[in-house]
Amino acid sequence: MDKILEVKGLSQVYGPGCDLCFTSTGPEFETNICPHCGSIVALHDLNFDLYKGEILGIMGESGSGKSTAVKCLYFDQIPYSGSALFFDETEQKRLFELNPAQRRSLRNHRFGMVYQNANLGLNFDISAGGNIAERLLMSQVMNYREIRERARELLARTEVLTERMDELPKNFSGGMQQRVQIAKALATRPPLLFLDEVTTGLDLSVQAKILDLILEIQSELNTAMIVVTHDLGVIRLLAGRTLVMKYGRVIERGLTDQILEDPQHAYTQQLVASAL
Amino acid sequence: MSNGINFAFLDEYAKREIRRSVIKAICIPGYQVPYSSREMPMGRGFGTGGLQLTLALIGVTDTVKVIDQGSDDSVNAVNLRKFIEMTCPGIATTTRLQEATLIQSRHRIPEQALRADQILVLQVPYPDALVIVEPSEDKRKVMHGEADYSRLLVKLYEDIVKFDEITISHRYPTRINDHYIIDPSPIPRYDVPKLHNSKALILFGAGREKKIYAVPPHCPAEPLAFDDVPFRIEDFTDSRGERRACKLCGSQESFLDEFIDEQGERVYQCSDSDYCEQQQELAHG
Amino acid sequence: MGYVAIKGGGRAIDGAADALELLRTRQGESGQPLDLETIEKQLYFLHSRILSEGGLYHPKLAALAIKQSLGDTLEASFALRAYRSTKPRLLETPVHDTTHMRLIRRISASFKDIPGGQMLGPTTDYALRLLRMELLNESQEQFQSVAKTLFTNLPIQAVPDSFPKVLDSLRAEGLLPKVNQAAREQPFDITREPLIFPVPRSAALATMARGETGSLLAIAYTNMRGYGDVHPTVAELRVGYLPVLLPHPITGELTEVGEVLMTECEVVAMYQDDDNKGLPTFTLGYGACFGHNEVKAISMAILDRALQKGMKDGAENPSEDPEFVLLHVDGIDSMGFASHYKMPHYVTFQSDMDRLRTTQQKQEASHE
Amino acid sequence: MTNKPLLMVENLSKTFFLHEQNKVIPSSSQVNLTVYAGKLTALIGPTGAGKSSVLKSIYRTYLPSSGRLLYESATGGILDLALALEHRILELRREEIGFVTQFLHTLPRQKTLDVVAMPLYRQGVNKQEGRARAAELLAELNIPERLWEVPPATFSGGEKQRVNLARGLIASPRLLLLDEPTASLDAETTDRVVALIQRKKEQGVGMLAIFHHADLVKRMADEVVELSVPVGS
Repeated sequence: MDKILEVKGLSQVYGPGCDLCFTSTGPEFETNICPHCGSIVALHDLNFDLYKGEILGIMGESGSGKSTAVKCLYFDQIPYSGSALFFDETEQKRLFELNPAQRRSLRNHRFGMVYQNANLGLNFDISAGGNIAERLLMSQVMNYREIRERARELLARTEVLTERMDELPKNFSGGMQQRVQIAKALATRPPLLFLDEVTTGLDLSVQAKILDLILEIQSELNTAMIVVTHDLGVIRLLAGRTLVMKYGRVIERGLTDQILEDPQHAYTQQLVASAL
Repeated sequence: MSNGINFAFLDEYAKREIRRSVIKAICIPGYQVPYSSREMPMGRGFGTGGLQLTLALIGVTDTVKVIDQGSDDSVNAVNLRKFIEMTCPGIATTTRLQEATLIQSRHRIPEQALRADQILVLQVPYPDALVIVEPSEDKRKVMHGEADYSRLLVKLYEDIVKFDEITISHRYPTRINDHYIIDPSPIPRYDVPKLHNSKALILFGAGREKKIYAVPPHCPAEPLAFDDVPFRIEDFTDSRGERRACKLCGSQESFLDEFIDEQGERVYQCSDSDYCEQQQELAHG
Repeated sequence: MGYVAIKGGGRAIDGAADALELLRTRQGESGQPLDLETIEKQLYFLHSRILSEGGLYHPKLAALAIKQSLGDTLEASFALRAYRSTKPRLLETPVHDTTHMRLIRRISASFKDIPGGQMLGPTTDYALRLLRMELLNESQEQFQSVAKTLFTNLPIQAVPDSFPKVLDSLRAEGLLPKVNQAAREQPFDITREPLIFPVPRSAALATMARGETGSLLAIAYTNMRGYGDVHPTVAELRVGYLPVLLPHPITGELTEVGEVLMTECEVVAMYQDDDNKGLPTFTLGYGACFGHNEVKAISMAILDRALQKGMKDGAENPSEDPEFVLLHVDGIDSMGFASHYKMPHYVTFQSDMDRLRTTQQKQEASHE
Repeated sequence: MTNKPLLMVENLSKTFFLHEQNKVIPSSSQVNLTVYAGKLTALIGPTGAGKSSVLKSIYRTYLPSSGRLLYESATGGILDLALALEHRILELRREEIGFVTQFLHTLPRQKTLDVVAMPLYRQGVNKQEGRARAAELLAELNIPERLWEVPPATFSGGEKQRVNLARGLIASPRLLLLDEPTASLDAETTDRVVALIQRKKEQGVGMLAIFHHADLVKRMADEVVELSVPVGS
């Protein structure tokens, strides 16, 4: 199996930061706020490898640092420290050493992101088709008919009625917005997809369909994914391996079924016990 | 002028700064160079950007032509020309394109081809083609730097979806030297192809927005379009499919102004008055 | 008087200039031209406004600008500004300390008593806004006798040369952030450098100092009313004459060359955490401009505080957005652009018609 | 048929520590067993002896507390399943080790054919072939054809179990872990399953199984390992 991403020592601090930040926060202190400088240690020393076609789950409550991790990797935020190596087709790229144009190019061509809040991933003022067109246009596809055709195919694949492709996504239901986001994320067939709480807030039946869709896409395109969620059900269905996070730290990691059936950490045991 | 106003109005420090900006603009075709635009004694929006360029570049051997809407005799053109004459003693002015070394224009590029020894200065109200998709200048700067124009292209895509046609009528976004996209000032689409590989230096000055940019000679300029939905200039064919002609000179090759005459008839007339007069002179020998 | 904007422009412009001049002199042969000193002294606040928005401290030319523009504040400031463009910059003053202002008025809303005392001075704040009918037919004699009485009865108090600043005592108590020395040394010159965002605070202050009063007030008002979070207290508002110091051309020693009338306002707003582990402090907003323009100085101070917040944490509303505020408060820019829409736009309109007709034809064709 | 050991479990113990109650719960203790290629080893013992824990520890659904789980992989070389890297375990699950449990977890709208063929898809088999092979297996297990195109969510317990079994068997793993694979089946279907398992043995699959009925142990097992309830539980 081939590695696609290698993350080492990834940390994120909001605030000035001080020498004591990392040694005074975390699960054992039950806080991620540094008592010395008031900074928030959103993430500390995250390490993991991701392989091609693999789905990795990152589970935790809000404030655990799980979303911060993907936001750093997708360049929505600049991390405090750490490294991430992306194994692209022919070359390896150190994500946090790239210049803004290189970062944008990776975001547009090689990564996809689906946010919990669709208006972060979609431009609500342009049509569903236009949203997909935007990503294709970034990839220098300059033929109008071809763009229309590919947008239509992608929306059909993600089960959005293609008659609605020229409508504004702000008029769509939540589930439909997520489908458009997924279609947009997939437009350039990226080998790596980030999913941040994608089903949170949707009806159960809609959730199940979205999760199904994600798995189908993963098996069709062999897309590697990082799935961030607080929902054990999502983790169970999607992820092969899971990291459990609390106060910015990974407190437990393992195969997803092991995490769910034989959790080691007190916090994970509590999570699993309260959910099952 | 009596009360101690400098040649070409601006003080020499200001001129030097503008010239430096012009050189930078030529070196980076299509890049909007910020400069500290001075207040001119006419309103922002009346061509103060173009005027500052003209005044910074002008010398006593220059012959200046000022056009507004294609005409040398429109109010604003006259106003600017008078100001230039007043503040630049010794220079010559003309309405003949061929005689001019420095041409300042608003909304038109002359019909006849410019020469390598001429400079065209265009007045610009909105220098940034991205403003329709991004209000923040800070963000637009990054987008230009990375040649990130997908949102502008999406605007074109949405236009075709809605109207089956790109609806941008003037200020047509144009890519210069394969990187920066400029707002070519409110010239009609008809004039945009004249930017491409022009022999003359074309400078753009935005006074209120404080930007200078350039299309240097022999520089590629491509209006944005899709491979299968080409850029199109204004259509002057009538219902019988014939190209309309100028009422005065009979030219079927010029950009036409359309208006209703005293009798209530719709008539067409060359927008470029100098060109029109030259055509008439040719016809009458 | 009809005109076709594309032809005969020269004659039309000359005619328009005449018409305007006729308007100025239409009192006819019995009329008296406005005397510049009268404008400066009796239209004091109008004159102050032109000094500040024109961005040039030249009381005589400011009065001239008012006279020739028939009292249009935008046009008058504009003329002053355009005049300024023709002048090279020869010298720079050092940063001035306004403690040494010769005050005609200073108040503080935050303390009942302040070192040096409150000094109400000339203000309309507590005046009843009743029309003073006795001025309807004020005679020259009446005017002069009022002035004479006031001058004669003026108690000559030992008014100190300068007053300590209210903020100094707050700062001494540690309630205010420390002065950023670096920012004091390199003020941004908006007349020589374009604003490229993000801009330093000094650029924002300079832009607002010559901003249009109404524009500043309107945006500041949005912030006060709820599109923002500044709940300011006026720590000190002072109006007075600031001695201007320039280096002596030979000795290099700072020498007083004159004084400028100016208004300065410092507001104190809700406290915030210190970024550098210090104690939380109040936040400050600063406003200052030429002339006696209190509303402008207060508006500017509120916007300064809002912009500092926006620059630090990101703008949450328009008044905290530096681009939004600074690119829209300049009266010369905004009035020019509003006016330019009166110019001919035939060519662009021709292009607009072309697009609309093509689109209409296409849609008609598709409906058939 | 060789008698080559495929899996050797040495002194496997599994205990759970419940943080909430601050309590250690022993599950399996000092288990030793061997699974041979082409043979079935049956685990017997009373309820509470930790039979399922042994299977789950081998599959790494549980983390073994002590002991070694030495597995001879297809690519050669012996590895300890208790220590192998997660990615290696996932690879083994995909290529070599199957697990049939009593419960079926599926996606709500996945067709039964695709549920069964999933292990093949993961190995890169295309949809058409995967579904053909799944259909074959479902027919053999007596699942009516009308059910093949619908998701198994609404199936009866017995039907679900057979779907689960089909999924476990389809990719012909080298090692198959069976946890009461026939618990809710009638006699006739049980016979079909027994025949199927027998055939897998003949193909060389090594199996470790828990049966709910002693009779099945007698019919199927080549080796029998008896577990007792650990002390302290």
